[in-house]
Amino acid sequence: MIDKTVRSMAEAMEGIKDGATVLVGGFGAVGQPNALIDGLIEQGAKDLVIAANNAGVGHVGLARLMELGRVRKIICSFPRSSDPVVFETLYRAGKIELEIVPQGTLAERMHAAGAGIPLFFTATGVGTKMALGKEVRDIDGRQYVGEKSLPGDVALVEAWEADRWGNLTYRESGRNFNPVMAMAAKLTIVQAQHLRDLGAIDPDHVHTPGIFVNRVLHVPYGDPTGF
Amino acid sequence: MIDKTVRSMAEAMEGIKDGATVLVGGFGAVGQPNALIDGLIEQGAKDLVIAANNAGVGHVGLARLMELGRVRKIICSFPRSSDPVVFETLYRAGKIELEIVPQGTLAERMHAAGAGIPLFFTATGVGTKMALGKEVRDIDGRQYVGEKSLPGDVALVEAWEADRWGNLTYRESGRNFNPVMAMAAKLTIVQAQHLRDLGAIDPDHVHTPGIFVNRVLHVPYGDPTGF
Amino acid sequence: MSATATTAAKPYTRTEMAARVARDIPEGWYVNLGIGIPTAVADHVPMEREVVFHSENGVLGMGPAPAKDAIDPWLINAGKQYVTLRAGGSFCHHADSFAMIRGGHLDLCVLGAFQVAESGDIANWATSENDTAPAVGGAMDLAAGAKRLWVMMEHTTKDGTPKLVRRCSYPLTAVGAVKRVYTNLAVLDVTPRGFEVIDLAPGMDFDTVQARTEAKLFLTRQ
Amino acid sequence: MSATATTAAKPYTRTEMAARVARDIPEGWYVNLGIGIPTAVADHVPMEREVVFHSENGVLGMGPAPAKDAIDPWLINAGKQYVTLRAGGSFCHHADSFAMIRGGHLDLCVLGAFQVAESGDIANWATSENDTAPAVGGAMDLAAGAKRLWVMMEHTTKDGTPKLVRRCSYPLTAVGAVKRVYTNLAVLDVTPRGFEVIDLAPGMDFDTVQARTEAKLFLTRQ
Repeated sequence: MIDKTVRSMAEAMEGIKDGATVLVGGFGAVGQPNALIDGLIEQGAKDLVIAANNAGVGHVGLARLMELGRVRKIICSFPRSSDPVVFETLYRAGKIELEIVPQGTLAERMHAAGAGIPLFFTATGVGTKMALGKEVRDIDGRQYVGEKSLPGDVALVEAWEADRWGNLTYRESGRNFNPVMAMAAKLTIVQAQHLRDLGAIDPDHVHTPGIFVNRVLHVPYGDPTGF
Repeated sequence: MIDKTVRSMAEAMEGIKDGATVLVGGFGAVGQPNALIDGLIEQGAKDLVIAANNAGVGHVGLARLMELGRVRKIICSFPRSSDPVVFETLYRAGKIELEIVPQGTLAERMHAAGAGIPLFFTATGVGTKMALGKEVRDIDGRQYVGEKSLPGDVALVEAWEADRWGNLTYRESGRNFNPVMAMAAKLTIVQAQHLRDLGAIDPDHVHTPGIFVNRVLHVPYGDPTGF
Repeated sequence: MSATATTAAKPYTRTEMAARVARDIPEGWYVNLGIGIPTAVADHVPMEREVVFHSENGVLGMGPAPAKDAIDPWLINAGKQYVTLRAGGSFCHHADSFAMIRGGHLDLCVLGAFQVAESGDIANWATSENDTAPAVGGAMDLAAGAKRLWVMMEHTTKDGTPKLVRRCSYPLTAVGAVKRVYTNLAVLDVTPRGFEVIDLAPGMDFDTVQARTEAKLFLTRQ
Repeated sequence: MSATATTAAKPYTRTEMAARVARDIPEGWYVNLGIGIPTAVADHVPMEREVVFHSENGVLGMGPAPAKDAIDPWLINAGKQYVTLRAGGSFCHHADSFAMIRGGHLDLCVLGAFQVAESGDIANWATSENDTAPAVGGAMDLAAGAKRLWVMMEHTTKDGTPKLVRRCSYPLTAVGAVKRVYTNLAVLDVTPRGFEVIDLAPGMDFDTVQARTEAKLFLTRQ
């Protein structure tokens, strides 16, 4: 029997290594795998490269992971937040590397990694700092920048429903980066609000098929504001 | 009020020009927009480039369109079928051009067109005839072929449900090429089994959002074997 | 700062600017409103004129802000504000959401900006080459991808420095992308010969606007 | 054609070949079975050993063929045969389905072939450079994309021409992709030194298999 559900956070986090590239889902507080981020804090891996849309808020979650000195580099589109003090302090002190990526390019670089496309061209960023050091070419009269895929060693994903095969659904704007991160990582770990029996999720409505998922932890944490 | 539904086949087909590139959904008999193909036969546009997975069966649908001399070129992965006599006769007589594309590359070239990606690299076809005349490059120690996007002037799409904003769902394996073709064309025309009230399709379950759809014709034709 | 320039002149307030932009958006358009000033545009499109608002985080068909007792905590926009979804709206993932943007499926994007050049270049994400943690978000994707890019901003900075310039001095968001600019003083199209004034705030005259603009302005159909 | 070579030899029937391949597929693998001979492999994986079968046309988690009176006309596989879906199965569109393939998410693909070279090259889509309408389907994507490619085919053509060759003479499907070959005579791994025989059909001996093979064979752990 295929059973991707795990019983404990320790089991969910097993094997995440120092130096790993970790893709962290969520946009704002919605669809953010808060329990798994706390699990990663507990687990202890360091020298991490984090790819996420933001760079943490306050002193919890990603901000806490950074504050503990465990993040070598962050790849994101928008390091600002309502309270980005941890990131900004580390960044000004030269204690964390930053790679800024336009939000759509960030999403597509992970989608491409999941889809076996190592390089693609986009008009986003042409003529800006984002194109520095990258290949720019003319295709049918318009300029485009070459962007490389962004694969992860690990993805931390938040889902609404999951089953033991790892099929997932997301709720409303909680979908955001989660599906592309699930595709892009070697080890995809999911925290799910609801565990469903196999077959209970309509096969036409599965958002992330189980082929992209390795581990599922049931975390019925409530709504995104409850964290 | 946005209302993408049209009342007649003539209205659905309006403005398709000679020389147009037409993307035709379906895989086998499932998800194939049979009524719209007949509408295109009736409408009269010629010198067409057709992109579809197959090249027609028997003397109906796409095969009929070809038999009438209206197709200049077909772009497909698998021109063989249970009865490919029309295509094969035309092809041997040099009366139709053929561009063979690996099935996944065909799907991704249309997805890329819809997503604003004019060029991407894939390992599919490296070292084969498919790579002839294309850029091949080494990326991180593996070889890849550059493939260009395949945009359409028109897409003919078959859906299970549609609403007046053009939101679509598909049924089971009827989804196949339809969503990527809907994204890739300037004019996306849909035949839908069921018309739903706006809001009746769960927003978490929309497969093709209306932004990719221009016209919806209600064609409750029954099951795919009934054609 | 500009209301005192000519006694009769009434620069647009931000609300009036939003209403002015909204007037130009026809039914049926798919529109992304950038974070900040442009967000208010939606309030001035009447519900019966169906315009489909898109947000980068996978929301298509946004409606107005919810009542305080009707907040859905899973439903936010790119500015991380709670929103609602209209009948006909839908959700998708980030790559699909940006496929809509990058693939040219949005009829319009309205962004705020620090500077717009007469060539249509826009600078809206960093005010220095050495910004200590510049945040670009989806601005570059939107500016390069939408069918039309309109900018909505004050005509000058608070200290009176022109924001409509010959050439941007701040880091660019996109090159040659802006089609139209709505400011508190005027509405201007970006054309091959530069900025063309197509409308003026009530009582505003061309020379006053030109005086507050670094780039040379033209009048339409001159 | 080969059953008479040595009196005791019993080449695998197609059903036995399918059972032999099925034996080597562990629970939990995601597997695509090519059109033709490989399709039969699924019949030999017991339902309680959960293997997730994928079909190019957006079906993940295929079950066995339906009873004649229980056909679902919207549910076909890449061979256009009616199939069923297991609990836990799901549907997706073609680009997502090939993202699974191209992105290396399938543990295994089993294809038929015209020729396999000792370097792992495979030719399975055209038998001439001048094929009048060659049909490639998803074979190139599967061969290049799956984590492992196994080939299942007769050891020789009907007229006895070897299909395990030094170098393919037919147009290639992929270069250096094949990891293992199951024939009616033997099971062979493709290794850096060439084909290694890891199993033989009942009563079959190495020299008989070598005689029917153009490429040089090796015995494992020799």
